Amino acid sequence: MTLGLCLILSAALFCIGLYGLLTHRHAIGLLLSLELMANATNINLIAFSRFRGDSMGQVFALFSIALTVTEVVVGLAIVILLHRAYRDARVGRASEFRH
Amino acid sequence: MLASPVSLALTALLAPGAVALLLAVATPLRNRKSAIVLSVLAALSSLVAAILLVKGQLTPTPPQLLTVPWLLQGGVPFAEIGLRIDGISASMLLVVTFVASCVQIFSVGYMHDESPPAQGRYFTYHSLFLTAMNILVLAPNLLQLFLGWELVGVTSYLLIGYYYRKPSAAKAAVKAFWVTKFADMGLLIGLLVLRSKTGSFDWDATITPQAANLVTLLLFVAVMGKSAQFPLHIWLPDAMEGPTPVSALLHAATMVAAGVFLIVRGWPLFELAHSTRAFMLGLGSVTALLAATMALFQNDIKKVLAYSTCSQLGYMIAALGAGSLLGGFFHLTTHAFFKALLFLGAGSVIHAVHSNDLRDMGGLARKMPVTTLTFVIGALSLAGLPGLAGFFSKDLILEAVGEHGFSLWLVLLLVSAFLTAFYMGRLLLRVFFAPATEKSSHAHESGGFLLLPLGLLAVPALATGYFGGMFGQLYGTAYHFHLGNIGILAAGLGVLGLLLSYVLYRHRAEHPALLAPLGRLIEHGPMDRLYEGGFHRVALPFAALVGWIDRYLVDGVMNLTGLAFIVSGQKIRRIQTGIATDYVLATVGGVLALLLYGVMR
Amino acid sequence: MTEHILSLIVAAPFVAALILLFLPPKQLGLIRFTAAIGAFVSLVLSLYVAFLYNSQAGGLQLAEVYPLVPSLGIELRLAVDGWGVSLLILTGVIIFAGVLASTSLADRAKEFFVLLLVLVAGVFGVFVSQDLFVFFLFYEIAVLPMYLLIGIWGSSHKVTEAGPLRFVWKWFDIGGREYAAMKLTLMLLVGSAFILVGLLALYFSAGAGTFDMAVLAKAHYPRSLQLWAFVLFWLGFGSLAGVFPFHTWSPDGHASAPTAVSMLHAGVLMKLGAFGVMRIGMMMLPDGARFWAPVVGAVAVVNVVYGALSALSQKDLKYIIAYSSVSHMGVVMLGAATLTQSGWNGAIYQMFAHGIMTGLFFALVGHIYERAHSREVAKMGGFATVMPGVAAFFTLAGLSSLGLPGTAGFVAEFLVFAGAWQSPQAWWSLFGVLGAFVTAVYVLRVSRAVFFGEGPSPHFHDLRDARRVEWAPLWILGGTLLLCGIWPRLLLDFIDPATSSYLRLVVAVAGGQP
Amino acid sequence: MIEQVGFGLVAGCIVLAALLVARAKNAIHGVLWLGVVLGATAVLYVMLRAPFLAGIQLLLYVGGVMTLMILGVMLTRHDQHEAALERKRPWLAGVLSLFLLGMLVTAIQTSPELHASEAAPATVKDIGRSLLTEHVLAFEALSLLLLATMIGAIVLLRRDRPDRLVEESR
Repeated sequence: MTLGLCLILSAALFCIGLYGLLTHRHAIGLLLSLELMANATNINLIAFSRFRGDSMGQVFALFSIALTVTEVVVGLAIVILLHRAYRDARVGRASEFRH
Repeated sequence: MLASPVSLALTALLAPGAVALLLAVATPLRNRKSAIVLSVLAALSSLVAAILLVKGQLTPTPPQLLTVPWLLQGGVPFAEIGLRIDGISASMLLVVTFVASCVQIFSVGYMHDESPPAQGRYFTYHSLFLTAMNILVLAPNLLQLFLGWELVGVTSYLLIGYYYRKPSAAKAAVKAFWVTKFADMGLLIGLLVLRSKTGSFDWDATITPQAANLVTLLLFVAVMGKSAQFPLHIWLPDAMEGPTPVSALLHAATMVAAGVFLIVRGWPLFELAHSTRAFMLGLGSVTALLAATMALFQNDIKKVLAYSTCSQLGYMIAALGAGSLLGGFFHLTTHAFFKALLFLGAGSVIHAVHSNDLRDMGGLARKMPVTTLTFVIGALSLAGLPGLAGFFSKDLILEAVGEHGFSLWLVLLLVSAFLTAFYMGRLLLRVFFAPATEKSSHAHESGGFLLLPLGLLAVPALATGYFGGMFGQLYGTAYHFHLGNIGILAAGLGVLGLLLSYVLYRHRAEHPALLAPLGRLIEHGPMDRLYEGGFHRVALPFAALVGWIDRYLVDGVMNLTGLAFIVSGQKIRRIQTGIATDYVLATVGGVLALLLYGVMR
Repeated sequence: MTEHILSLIVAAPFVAALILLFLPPKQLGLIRFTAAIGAFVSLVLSLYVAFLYNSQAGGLQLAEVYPLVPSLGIELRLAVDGWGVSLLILTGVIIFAGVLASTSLADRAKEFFVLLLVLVAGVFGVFVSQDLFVFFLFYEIAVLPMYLLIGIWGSSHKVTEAGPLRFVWKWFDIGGREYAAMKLTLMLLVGSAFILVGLLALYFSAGAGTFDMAVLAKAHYPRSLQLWAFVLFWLGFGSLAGVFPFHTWSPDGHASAPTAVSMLHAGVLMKLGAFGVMRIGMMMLPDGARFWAPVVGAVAVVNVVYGALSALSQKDLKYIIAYSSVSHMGVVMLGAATLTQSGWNGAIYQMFAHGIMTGLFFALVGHIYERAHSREVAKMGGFATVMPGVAAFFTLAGLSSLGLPGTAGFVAEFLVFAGAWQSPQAWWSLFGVLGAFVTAVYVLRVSRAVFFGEGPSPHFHDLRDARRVEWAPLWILGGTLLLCGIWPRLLLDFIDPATSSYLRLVVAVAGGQP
Repeated sequence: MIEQVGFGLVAGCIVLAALLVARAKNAIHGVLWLGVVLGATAVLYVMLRAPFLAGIQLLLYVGGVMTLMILGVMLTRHDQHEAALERKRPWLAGVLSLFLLGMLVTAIQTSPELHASEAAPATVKDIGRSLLTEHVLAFEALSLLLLATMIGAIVLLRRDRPDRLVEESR
């Protein structure tokens, strides 16, 4: 187990998340993909913390997790609001905001 | 003790100037009789100053100069203004102030029926005119002369348009300004050329003959406009729409003569410019003849005199063209007196008859003896009857033109001399000696304000001829009168003209059958139609075309540019789908492109 | 006080605007009075600057420096030169006259005067800024309020559809005041964008880390940069100066704008453009100026003649005056392009003369429009009977516009033509003189059509001459016009030394004509 | 050796589950597979000597976020069809993602390798100290953020907001 492998794993996870982000239409799907990407960054942080012997990475990861949680909360709230407004949580519908 | 020349000249300049300013600013003063009093007083004080100046100049003195830098260029004076007092300016100042004083006094009576504000306006313009004319006369260089030149042009515009409610007067005022302003472009460019060739605006700077020809030709274009030379004479007859005293002062005696004065002043330049002078001689002679012919066919008393003015100015120009400085200026002086006299006489007649038309007049000799007497003096002086002022000055011109042998120009001038006597004879007969008409039967002699100037002007109209020596002295050239063949011929032609007119027009107003076709040809004013046609058919449509191009092409292209942005904006707006994933896609694409760019580097 | 006089002069209108903000909008009299006081203080301060300025010594005087953004070298660097002095006086006179001329304005007067005063503060700022960045900042402050001033208080009129580009019409409300305001603002902002690019190019190319104009003017820029950057400044500032073909905002803008705004815009703002071309474009980039001068001059000649001819063809009184501004600004640019002492003196003098003259014109036209409710020349006639004073001042303005000696217009045009004659392209002055003649044609034609003839038709029952305070702007502007025409050294004594020192920057490097 | 095999297993688990999340057709399935990813990541944390983070990961993510997600899905689901996660332009997204992955892997491969440090792993005590000394400002800011999030979520989802009432009564 090397830093390189961890980083590649993280990169793979990030790219999968990105793929999901680009393909999904449903807000829930988007949130899921975002979680994947956030997780990828956390893996990076922890890996660096391990290989540099620096606890800072863990502290950062901690913050990051907390932030992700808030993001999920607000994101879900918006999803529910959207659903209430349009009876549908597909983000394409919300594009009528632009008019 | 005599005041210094400079302070006298300043008095002549500033007295009317101050009055003009005061009247322009202080409406209450302008709207009362005070305007008249102030204006006439200013004119009289100018006159007194001018007389004293001339008196001082009779003993030979070097020219006095007083200049102040007016424009700067890099810390050094670029142009100066000030005063130049010498024989020429002093004598011209005398002529101007004398005629102006007479005219203003005459106007007191003539404009009596106008409302007080209108009179105030009238006299304000007069003071302004006198200031401008004095600026012109006392100019130390051509630039200041140009300043005065333009200013008298404006006062002419204002005074012709004095009866601004009359559309014809308004039109005439504008026309006069346009024509003279058109010609003034020559003067302005001439000044620039002069400045670039000599480094100053002085007329006595050293200059090559070639450059002198160019400069003087350009200056002469302006002279043609201001002094109503063919083919730019068309504004002068129309200018008769102004009040008659105005015609007497501006459009007969002084302002139109400013062109001649310009040449007199710029003589050091003109003397070198042989080509220009040849042109002047020819044009002056042609104008003299053409205008005299036109004068014959006018039925408006003022228009007869207007064309006569054109014709006489032609004489002066021809004299200067022939190289006779004194001839030109002497005729300017005598002409100023007798033509002002004639116009004021005409004014007196018009005041009495309430008409300008010769056909409404007649039999006024009995009813208006003083007017008649003075008018006859003026007319005979103009006709060149031996012994009167006009004879001497005209003789001087003809002698000068004939000096180099018998030429076409001399013939033209002699024919004009004949015609002058002829049409003046007709005028005299129709106005004073023909049977009275309905309108003229109620006429009666004018009052003192009108008659006094007539009397004052009649004296020099009679006697200026005998002061040729004095003018010669003021000019520094010798003057000896001697009656040569040409003089006798001219006098004979004048008498012949008078006699012929007596024969032809004693009993009838119409022109004889022989002259009628010529009259019809001239009456319609082909020149006028040419200019108006040119303005309405060429200039205005061209301007309209330019305006159209600006509105619909240039501005159209601007609007089209705007439209292009609007349309492309509406197209590009589609990119903003409002779908979050699309933005993510764009972001990722952008980040990747940047990364790629970084890797490639 | 004297050491802060320049900050004061910029601050005075701002302060007046601030005070106005807190006044109750219903109290029209109080609002007008406050605005007039603000404008009057500006005028007095600008005259005081002229009094303090030592024209013998020349150069930049009364300097003040306050750091703004030290990291970028941006400073509030105020100082005034001879040009600045004359243009400050112009601005002071115009704003005072402009405020007095809009005393009849009642609709949202408070906001109107606030915007007007803010605009003027910007103008003052431009004329005293010696820091390029602050210069640009003030320039924008001066330009932007115009959008609101025209869009809200302006007037609309009909422009008929015609021409090959007719189809464009349906997209715009052409002739509407919103259209005019939008057009003006957009065209000027595009110009500003050009200026900004040029300005940054100077800043980075000089590499001095400062926007100080004196330092930037001394820096040496590569020739290639000079060539393109000059074009940016010329077109950028030129769009405000009405350089052909970017003048088309001017007729619509000036025709739609309310009186005071027209006065200020044509009278002062257009000068900012020409001032920018000379002060920034030509002085900072002498190589560019010398390279492009023939083009600048040729375009200016087009402006002069084309503007005058367009004015001749107009039927709307305000359009005629607006086009005359285009023509006269051409004279300014022509003077600038000559790169001669006389030409530059004339250009600055023409800025002043045209500013005063066109201010007078717009004040008069505003009065006529207000009383006649029409701007169509063809309908008018005989107005001199009922408004002799207005007629007299109109004649005066007209005479100045056609360059009559004794009015400021003559001095300016004469200097410019003389400068053009000294420049390599002497033929410019021929067209300049021709333009002055065409001006005479249209000015007198209009004046005859409007004022002369039988009394006005009964259709115009509301006509009357100026009254009480309405006289003030006319007398102030007319008097200035005459005063500076009769004794031009009142201003030339300021302008000439500044021109000498600036021209040395441009031409000395060339080793060319003096 | 065993470490390598363990890492391989965990990594494979993570990637596989992540792919299933990204390709999930049903929201509930997606959430559940995300749970697998997060759980596996927790295992990875343990292997990276960050047991505290692993615990947090499990508590917060698997315990909190997952629950929230499932609740959210259920709240917004009305029928099977709508819960289906539609997809679009999979090819473009795939290419872009692979491209990014390629670039990242290249970058990682070309970077100098860092060997595992032998320093003692951070304890909870270390982390706590660090949080309350060095990063106390960020920590407090974070707590504020959490508070704001809480309030925000409540406000957003409240049904009886005054303006909403007016709107609905119309």
